[in-house]
Amino acid sequence: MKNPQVIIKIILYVLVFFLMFFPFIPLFLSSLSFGWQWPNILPDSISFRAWDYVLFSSSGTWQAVGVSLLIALIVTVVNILLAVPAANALVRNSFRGKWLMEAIIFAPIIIPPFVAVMGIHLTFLKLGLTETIAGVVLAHISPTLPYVVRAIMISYQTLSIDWEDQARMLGAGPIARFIFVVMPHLLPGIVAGASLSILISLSQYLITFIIGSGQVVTLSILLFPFISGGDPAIASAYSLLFAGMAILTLIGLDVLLKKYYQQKKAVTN
Amino acid sequence: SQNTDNQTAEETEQLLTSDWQTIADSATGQQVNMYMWGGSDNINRYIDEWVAPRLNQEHNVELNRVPMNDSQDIINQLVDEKFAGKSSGSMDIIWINGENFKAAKDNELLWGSFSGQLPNFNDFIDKDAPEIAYDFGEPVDGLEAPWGKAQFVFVHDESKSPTPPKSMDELAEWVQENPGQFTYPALPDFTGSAFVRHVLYETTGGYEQYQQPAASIPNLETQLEPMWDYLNRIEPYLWRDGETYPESLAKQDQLYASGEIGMTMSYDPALAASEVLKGRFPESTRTFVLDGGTLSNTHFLSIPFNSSAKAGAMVAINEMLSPEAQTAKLSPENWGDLSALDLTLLSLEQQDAMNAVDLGAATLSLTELEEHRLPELSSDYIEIIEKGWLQHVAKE
Amino acid sequence: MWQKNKPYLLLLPAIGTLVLLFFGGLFDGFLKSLGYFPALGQTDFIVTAYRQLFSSSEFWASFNLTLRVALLSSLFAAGLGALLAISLFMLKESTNDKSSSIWHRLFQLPLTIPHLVGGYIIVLLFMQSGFLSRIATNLGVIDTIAEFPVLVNDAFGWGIILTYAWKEAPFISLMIYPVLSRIHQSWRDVSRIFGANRWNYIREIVIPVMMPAWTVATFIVFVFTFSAFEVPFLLGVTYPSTLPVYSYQLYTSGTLADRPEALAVNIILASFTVLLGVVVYAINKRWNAVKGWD
Amino acid sequence: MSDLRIINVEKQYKQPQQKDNPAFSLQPVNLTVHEGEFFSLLGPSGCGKTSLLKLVAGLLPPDHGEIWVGDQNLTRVPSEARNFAMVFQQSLLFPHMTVEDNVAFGLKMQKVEKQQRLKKAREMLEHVGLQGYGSRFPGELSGGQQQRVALARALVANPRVLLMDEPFSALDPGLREEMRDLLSRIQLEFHVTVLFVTHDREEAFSLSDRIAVMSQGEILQVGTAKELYERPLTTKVALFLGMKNIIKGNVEEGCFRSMDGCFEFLVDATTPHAPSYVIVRPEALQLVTEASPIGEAAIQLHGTVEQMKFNHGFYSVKLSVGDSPLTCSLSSQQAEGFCVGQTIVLQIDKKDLWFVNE
Amino acid sequence: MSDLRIINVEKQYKQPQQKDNPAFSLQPVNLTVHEGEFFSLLGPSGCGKTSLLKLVAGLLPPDHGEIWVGDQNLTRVPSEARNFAMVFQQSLLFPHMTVEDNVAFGLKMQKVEKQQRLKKAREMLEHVGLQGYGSRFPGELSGGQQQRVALARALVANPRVLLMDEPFSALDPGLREEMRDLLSRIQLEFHVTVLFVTHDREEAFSLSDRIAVMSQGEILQVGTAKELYERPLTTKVALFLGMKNIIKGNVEEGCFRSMDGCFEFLVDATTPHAPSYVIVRPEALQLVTEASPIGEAAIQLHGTVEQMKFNHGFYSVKLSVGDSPLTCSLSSQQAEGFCVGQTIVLQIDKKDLWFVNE
Ligand SMILES: Nc1ncnc2c1ncn2[C@@H]1O[C@H](COP(=O)(O)OP(=O)(O)OP(=O)(O)O)[C@@H](O)[C@H]1O
Ligand SMILES: Nc1ncnc2c1ncn2[C@@H]1O[C@H](COP(=O)(O)OP(=O)(O)OP(=O)(O)O)[C@@H](O)[C@H]1O
Ligand SMILES: [Mg+2]
Ligand SMILES: [Mg+2]
Repeated sequence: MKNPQVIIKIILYVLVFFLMFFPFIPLFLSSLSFGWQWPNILPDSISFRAWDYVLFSSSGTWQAVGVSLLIALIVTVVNILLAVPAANALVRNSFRGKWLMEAIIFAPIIIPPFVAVMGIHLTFLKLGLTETIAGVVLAHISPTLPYVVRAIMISYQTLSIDWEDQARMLGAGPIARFIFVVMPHLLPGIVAGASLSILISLSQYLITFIIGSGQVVTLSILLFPFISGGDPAIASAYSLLFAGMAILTLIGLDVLLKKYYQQKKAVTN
Repeated sequence: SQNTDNQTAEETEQLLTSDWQTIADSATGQQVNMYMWGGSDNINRYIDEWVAPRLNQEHNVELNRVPMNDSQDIINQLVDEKFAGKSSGSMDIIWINGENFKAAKDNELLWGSFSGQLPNFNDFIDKDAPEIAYDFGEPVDGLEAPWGKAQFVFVHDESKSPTPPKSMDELAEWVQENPGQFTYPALPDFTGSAFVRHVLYETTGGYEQYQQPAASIPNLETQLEPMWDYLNRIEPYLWRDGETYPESLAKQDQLYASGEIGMTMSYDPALAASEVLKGRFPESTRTFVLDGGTLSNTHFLSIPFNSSAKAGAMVAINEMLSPEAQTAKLSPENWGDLSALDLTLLSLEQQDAMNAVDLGAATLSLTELEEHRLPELSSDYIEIIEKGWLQHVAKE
Repeated sequence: MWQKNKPYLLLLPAIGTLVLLFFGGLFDGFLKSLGYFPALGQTDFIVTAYRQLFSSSEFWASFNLTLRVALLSSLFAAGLGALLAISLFMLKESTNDKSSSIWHRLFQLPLTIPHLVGGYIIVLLFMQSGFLSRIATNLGVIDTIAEFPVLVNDAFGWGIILTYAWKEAPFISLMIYPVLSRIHQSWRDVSRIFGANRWNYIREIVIPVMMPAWTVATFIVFVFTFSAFEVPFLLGVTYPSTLPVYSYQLYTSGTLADRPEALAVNIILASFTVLLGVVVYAINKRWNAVKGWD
Repeated sequence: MSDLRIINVEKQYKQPQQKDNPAFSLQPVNLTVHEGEFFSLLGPSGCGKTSLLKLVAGLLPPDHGEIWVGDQNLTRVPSEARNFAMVFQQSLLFPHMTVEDNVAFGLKMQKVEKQQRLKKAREMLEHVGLQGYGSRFPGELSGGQQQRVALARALVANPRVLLMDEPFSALDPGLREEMRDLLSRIQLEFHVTVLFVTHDREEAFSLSDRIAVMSQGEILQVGTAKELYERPLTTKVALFLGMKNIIKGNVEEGCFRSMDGCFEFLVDATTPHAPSYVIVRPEALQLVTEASPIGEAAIQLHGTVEQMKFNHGFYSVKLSVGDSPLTCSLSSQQAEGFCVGQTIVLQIDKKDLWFVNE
Repeated sequence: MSDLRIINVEKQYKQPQQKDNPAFSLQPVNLTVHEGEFFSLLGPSGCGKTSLLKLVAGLLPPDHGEIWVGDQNLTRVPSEARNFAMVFQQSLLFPHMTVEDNVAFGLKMQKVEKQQRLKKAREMLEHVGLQGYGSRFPGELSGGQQQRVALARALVANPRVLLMDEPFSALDPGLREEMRDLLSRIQLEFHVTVLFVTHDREEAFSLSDRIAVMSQGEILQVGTAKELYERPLTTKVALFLGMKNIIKGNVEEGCFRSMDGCFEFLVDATTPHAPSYVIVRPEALQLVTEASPIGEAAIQLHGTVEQMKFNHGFYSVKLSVGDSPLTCSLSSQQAEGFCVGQTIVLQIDKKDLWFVNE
């Protein structure tokens, strides 16, 4: 009885080490390296040059972080506003052409978004949407929306219509029902969708570049020239910063959600 | 900003004729976007921390560097803007040369003949020098102003190869003696392509014959054969048996930096020194040129047709051509890029300041470089060579 | 009236946005791939771009590479992801404590790493002069750099494959884990009662049950890798390049003349993924319908 | 008087996905539930009980028909404005609100001021025996306690009609009985009109003033428990109420003759000639002993004991009378004398026989 | 003879998360289930029925004690090798296998060749009335059909013992009865030893040869249905069996006197002096009418009718006799004469009284 559990644990420890921990070692070392000849496992000496450049010079890192997060945030808010009613319709109703609607909403998972972006680029240019945050936000919607809809649909699926019926029977109108019954239930799904949406938005290079045309500088735009053959120390430092930003944002969301529930409990107690 | 958007075509045309003071005045308060490759912290820092503050202080022009992954993207974007009829774009200064310049010029993406308006251009630059008047064989026509010069050098590790080859034949021998230690970036990489052009010059009898359009050479195909032969001859001894080539010079530099290969190359003669300074390249890194000379070219700054801050761009470019800016740029600590100025036109102090820059042990002296300079050939050859390389070398 | 149209009204914002931004773009691209550039005075439809592509060996080389890379990455990710999910599931079954959820979170870490960074990590690890090669040398496994296999920027695409296997395995496990956790706790008991040992249990119950979700997840990874740009751009070779990179190269070649071809590549890419999607959807739908599992 | 009147209410669901089973339709329903009455809808699963309840609640729009309470037509009034209350099978407490807040929710929707609604909620919790539980969360209660909270929540806003959809079927049997008692008590106390849905005969019998038996979207019979049990209108009702001895036969020439010919007795001349069924309640079958008096109108039957099951003090004895199986109840005392295979003589009073045509 | 013997089996769960309720422990259990016997474990929820069943099945390791079948000690044999079968509350069919494959699963694990195991599976499906359903998936069956498949799956491998854990409690009442009949029939047919767990008295009574009543991890009494009903060893057993009239009192000087003093009658001299309870079965209370003979050993009681509920042909009448509530059963005929508030005279034979100490 005991044995298989130990084996599973060992497998997991090994996997965690090789998948989660090990890959970051060279990234970390490289960001601090000063001269790192093969086959030395550790750099010859340590230098904070890369970090200094990334964090403290006028490299625009912080601004880029701000722009990235701003875009991700707007995209996410827009997505949620679009996705909640859509998820409701898809889960709660069966109607003519439902499959088509689903196909339309989930198509961007299958069809790469840059295909559409390349197509629409010139139109955006004519409309003056290129080089603007608004344009980039619009471009980020199609690759992210399907995931948000999906996450919220899953939440909706577990929200039986009975709950809303119950609230109706207690005299709650449509708005009260949404606020008191639907919203609290959807929240975890919304947070899950938002996390995905933020993550995907942060990672976009190509469509940000095509639509932003260099004027909308997100972290991935800053990072890309370094990674694709610029200074490796700086590329590593940026990569760590980028990964850190993504992880922190997600952890932040998670903590906020937990806080929300805790507060609910605390207030009512 | 508002006032720049409302600039009429006439007003901007005036900039090409009016006096400098007027231009400087109308530049005041403008924000200038400079689109350039963003993968080097040195260059970025030079712009952000040396040029931009000075421009802001002295001319009240705000310089905003926009990082790009590839200059080709700049041209592509301009093509789109032109096609879409976007008349007030956000690119004010672009950093280009060679093919990109030709593409821009052919597509009429550049604003006009502005360089003659710049005081520093007029004062310190030898306008008639071929490397200034021509960009890869293409007449510059004042559409762009020279910013710096580059010369092709080979980079090697003195501790591994004390006597570097001095010609292509010697290089071939070296490669065969040191299998896996040499390679060049896959074309169309700029530096890789330059390396192949050296092979062209040396295996087909000198550079002079290529100073005319490619179309005027009747049997170019056969004439290029020796070049492909040479490249195919060394291929088996290249890094990874020549099955693949590094994607880019940067990747090749990484290989060199980590000791995977023993030789790399650069179109920037001071790059090696700067990399040593950063600790990336070993201390024993040195550069060398071929006895037959190496290619050199000039890189330029230009103003796109739809720039919204043309006056500001002119002021900024003028500033970047100042002897102080060029001297600072020469220093490997900042960038290590050769000056575009003609030394003889500078004052003695300015000359001294420039000569006093320590280029580092890895960099050849300015005179050594000067003595081994070959001109570039026009870009129609480059296209032929790049296509041919794919066909004759890479795919085989 | 409102009741009848309610779902449509609720869907309108999302559908409208996607139709405008996504399908509009797609359609726009499609027209342009046919050489329809009214602004340039071209209003005829011509299939030159497609004909050129289909007759160019470069395109086919690209296509083959893309297919191979996508196939191998999704298969590796699928294997690794299933291993992860099953281990987590077995752990949860046998311990019953909260630690399994911590494990679960831990394994989602690669998901949160942007692809660009993921690709770069693989470069640093697997370059011939990378971290692994250094370790191998220090362990005495290899002596020279050249002995380390070429896994990054290689023509086969190993670098890309490794990146996606690493990045997407947690995604696969995330997709199948909920299905596994729907496996009734008591099924293990049932199977034991009827004489199944642990291995029988995994083979007869766990794997078949997770199969549908697994195929969908694998398909999503396949499509994703098939149409991804960033990682192949960073970790690929110039020739052949994957289809998205090829399209990008054509798109940014600096002349509008190459645009139709670039967009044609996109359209082919999209059609291919949609076609695959339809097939997988059909298979899976039958699967689910038959089993009444969803 | 504010009776709840369901007038000709009708509902047809749209065609479901699967082609083979046709869409469910609820036949026109007419019912009046008197004020303060406890009225149950009893029927097998899927017969449309919940649908009817939802129609009454306004959660489903009817195709035809009207819902009235007293002299007010509620057909077009949305659910939230009807001032009905409903308790579902699952307690459906809002998990993110405390018990108190759950109970006070209806009052909150009626914009009752906070202090007051919490006060009322606490009072109501006391009524259902949950004083002191107000600040817990639903997740911290047992199933029975949750259902009590749901009941309190339904009652607190003083609803005109309380609708209940199998509220206890998810509970343990013991708990179920306890909750039934509680509900009986509370219903008397608050004098609330209750429309109760169940598929459990015991439950319906033990709680209701009147019962409507439903089957396949139709109301088959309405009446008190005793009426239904002793005078079912159709065999369907009889079957659903679990009656054992339903004997098929014919009435001919003033005489009922069962199909297998084993039963035959004279009936009233008024009984129409037709194929019909006679229902013999097991407890109406009396054991014939030497001592027992033979009723005048009694019919005697001879059977063989097939099976004897002890069940709560009684033996349920299965006999075969001719080819027909028949069940009767014997007390343990009476049963002691018998064992399987033995012959037994029973008699039944003619007035305990009940004829049904279909 | 291969009886199933449970010898001193004992199990203590580890301390659960919540501190306040202590960990459950199963007291040492000794039981013998004879070959071919239908044996039920009856007890309220949480009393440890499932735990005991899992101990027998080997799904839980016992702390002490042994499990034998015939002369084979199975205590250390893993579940998968015991050749037991089990049916759970939820049918727990594998949703990704057809019905046939589900049924054949056990045979597959025994490496029976494919043709043969499918043949056997089909045969077994026929036995449970599901011929032709073999190639469906469990999702396409109703709850009752699923449970039949689960039964078939359990029986097909010819198990030594069939363990059943409340297999019908998730089903509708009607279906439940049908399944019980099926199970009875099949058990006789296959002569399989069954250990059956339920919390439903009716179910246990109607199915079992013998029953063990459990409570809080302990076995209180083992016996046939009649034994348990008529002679419960403790009030706990009596309460759990749903007995109504349990009267607390004292035996003093050959005389039982209830706490409130309303009952008083002479008892055998052998009855020990002690606080004790007397249990009066409702059906043992006889209505005293002019006609009815007064038994010699009968005790007469005078009560007031409090409530009358009609239930399946009988009236369950609640009386108050002095301060004590008492319940009796009357036939409808008898009940017709009474209404709430009236006085009623009952008698009971002394031999129908049952004394219990605790
Ligand atoms: N929204 C709907 N659309 C189509 N058919 C439905 C819908 N809701 C219920 N039905 C069908 O209507 C019939 C009656 O359903 P209803 O829920 O009223 O039954 P019920 O008597 O409450 O059963 P149960 O005792 O199982 O709750 C069923 O056959 C069901 O399948
Ligand atoms: N794995 C476990 N760890 C700790 N306690 C447990 C465990 N399983 C069950 N228990 C506790 O043991 C007691 C008996 O559980 P068991 O499942 O045997 O009851 P049961 O009689 O089958 O009840 P039910 O009729 O509800 O199924 C319960 O109090 C339960 O909380
Ligand atoms: Mg219902
Ligand atoms: Mg149990």
